[in-house]
Amino acid sequence: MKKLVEISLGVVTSVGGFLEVGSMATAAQAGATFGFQLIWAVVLGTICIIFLVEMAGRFAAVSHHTICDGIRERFGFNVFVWPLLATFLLSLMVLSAEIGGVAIALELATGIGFQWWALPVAFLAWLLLWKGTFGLIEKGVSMLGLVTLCFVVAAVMLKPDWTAVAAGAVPSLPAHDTASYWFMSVSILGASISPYLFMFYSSGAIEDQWDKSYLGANRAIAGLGMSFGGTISVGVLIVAALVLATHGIDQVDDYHQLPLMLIPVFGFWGFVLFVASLAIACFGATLEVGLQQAYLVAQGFGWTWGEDRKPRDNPGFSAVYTVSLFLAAIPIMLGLDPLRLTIFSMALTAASLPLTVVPFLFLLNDKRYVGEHRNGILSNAAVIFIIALGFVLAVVTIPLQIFGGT
Amino acid sequence: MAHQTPALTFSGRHLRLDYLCALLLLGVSAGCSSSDRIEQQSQTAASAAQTVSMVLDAWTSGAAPFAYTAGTLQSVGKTLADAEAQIRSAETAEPAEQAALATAVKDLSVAVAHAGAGLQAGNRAGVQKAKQDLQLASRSLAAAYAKYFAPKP
Amino acid sequence: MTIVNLERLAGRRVLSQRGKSIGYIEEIRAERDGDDFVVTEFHVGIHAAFERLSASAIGVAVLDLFRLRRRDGLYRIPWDKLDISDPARPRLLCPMTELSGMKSAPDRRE
Amino acid sequence: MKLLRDLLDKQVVDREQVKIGKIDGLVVELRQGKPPRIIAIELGSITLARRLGAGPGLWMARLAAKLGGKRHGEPHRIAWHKVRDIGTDIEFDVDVRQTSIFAWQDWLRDHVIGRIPGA
Repeated sequence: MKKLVEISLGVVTSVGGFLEVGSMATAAQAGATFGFQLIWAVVLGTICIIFLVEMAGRFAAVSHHTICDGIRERFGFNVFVWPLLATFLLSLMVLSAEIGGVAIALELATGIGFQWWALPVAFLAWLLLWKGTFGLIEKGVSMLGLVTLCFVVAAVMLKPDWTAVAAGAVPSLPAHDTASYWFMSVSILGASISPYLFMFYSSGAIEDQWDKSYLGANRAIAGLGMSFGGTISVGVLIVAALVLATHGIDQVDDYHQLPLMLIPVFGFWGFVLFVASLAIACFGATLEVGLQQAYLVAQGFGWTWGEDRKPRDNPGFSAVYTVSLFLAAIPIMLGLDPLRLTIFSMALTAASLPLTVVPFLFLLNDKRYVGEHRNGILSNAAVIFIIALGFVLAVVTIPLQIFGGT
Repeated sequence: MAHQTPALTFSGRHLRLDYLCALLLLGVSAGCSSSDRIEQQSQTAASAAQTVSMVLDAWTSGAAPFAYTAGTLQSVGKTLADAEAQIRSAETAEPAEQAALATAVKDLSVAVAHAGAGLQAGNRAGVQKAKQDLQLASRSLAAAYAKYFAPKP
Repeated sequence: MTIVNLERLAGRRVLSQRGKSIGYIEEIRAERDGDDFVVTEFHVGIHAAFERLSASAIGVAVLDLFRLRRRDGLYRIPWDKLDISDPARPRLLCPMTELSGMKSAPDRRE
Repeated sequence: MKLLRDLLDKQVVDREQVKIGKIDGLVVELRQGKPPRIIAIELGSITLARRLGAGPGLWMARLAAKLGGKRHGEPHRIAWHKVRDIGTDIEFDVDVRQTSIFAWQDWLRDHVIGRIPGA
């Protein structure tokens, strides 16, 4: 029974981690411009992240080391320095985007420009990290995150043609706007397969003191939680396709367009639900990405770390998230459009995948870390597939970023 | 003389790389021609107009709060002004069609501005009127767009 | 007393007495000697086409994964046959002819 | 034991199991006619920077000396005979509070973090 509670909590938590400004924005754009045609990207991204999260959790539960520890220890500092730098800088961008997401929600709710909200949001997030415990952050915020289920409800209420939805789960070539089609699929993949997600998950497993008895729970949480999150993303995409596209809005490049998705379904409450979903999902992600920055640095250099300790007991650790949060608030404060930043950083995330995913192949096959719980053929095939995908995306993204994008 | 050959091949390889880069750039800039820009901006303008129409409907039925509605109108107004400027500045072989597109987008801007003013004054009738203007302008934008991209004899 | 930082040897190219490259340092073995730990041998990888890859830990891992390390892909050089006083330029202290006796298959067990 | 695989870059903990860093460097003493003997491990940014190259190493050493005084211009060393246990983590029989390894963390606590309310 206790395990069951644990699993359901874990599932809820992973939903909170999965759905953030990136998956919402990319799914909304894709639905508006291409209807159901890009559902396959969400499905593919979700399957990939299920595998990576399961491995990250298994690695932590068996070896009591995080993925980050593993990369540094197994490959040495000279290799580690590249994923460290790439992940740190990219996460800083994602953190900005998430803070921007909360700021947009607050602007929509109050009419006060989003720039003004960046610093208060960063401060509130910092305060929670400063005073809160891991359990509070992990569970509290993600429980609230269940509000995002309203997208799934809306999608069902709109009575989509389910055969067309299923057809969208199969990749197909676009009839128009080829460059933007591929750019969007890359952004969706980047939004689903985020390094911060599996790195945070493995740190969380250590914070929650997982051991081998959690291997089953880990599998259930990874599978159910990520599918759950993916389902909500598909929900956003369906709603965007059925509401925005049918009203003639096929270009989503202004965040003011987003609340319109839910208004025809729920009326005024649709507006409220959208604002609440955006604010909560992005705020949860702000906390997680901010904390992951501190985990990354502390684990990479071998300092003490842990969200449950008092800041004065690990000054280095708390200094990293403090500095990260405030640095990330600056671009939004200066008025950088959060929606653009989001799409841009998601595409870059996809391109950075090989750096963080290649080590999985070795860490999860290393008996000294995972013993008999090594990867099977299926998991290894999945990792190799994700690496290959990452390389293709890296090659495709950069030119698309410059010429084809939004 | 003989010992210079390797250096020459080396620089030759560089030269070829340069060509490749130049070709790539050329191809890309050809792909991003001004006709593409006009197409893109027209689509953006059309979407923006539909956004305004939707948000005004929501406001009228009490589903969208005032601040949000006003913010959207303002933001869309900027988008439309930008789209108009880009369409006007693009170089094209069909100046008449281009001008028609730009005028339609301009009309959209004016309608959105009227809607904004009506909204600020709480003048529902004014907002309703502006919405009708918006729909008219949308239709002329669609017509101009079709004409611009119609196969030429 | 000469002191050397071993981490600086990782991935270094090893040169023969005549300045010819013979491979890259992949591993350093140590053994217990009373209360001390002493260095016993250096593993120098030789991989022909993929040689440069073995200069990093991840490179070796990739080579192993695809079984691209040759069976005779390693020199095990005893501690007294390698001059490491300048870790940026490790040099072989014996003639190349002695090298063939130090050849062995790479460790794939672990 | 394989030094690069099993020792270098592994987590170091002190006798209280406090994580104090990763093994950033391994110091050996070269002896006449006898095999090189491990005498210490090194921790800290200077050693790490040296691994990236001579330039970064020099730069980092200068920076550290400037910020922390001469004492910090050299990498931190822990004598090898203090080693207690070699597993996935390497345990040393030291108390990190008696060393200067966390001097910068202490400085951070005393001058910045500790001054923020609620720390």
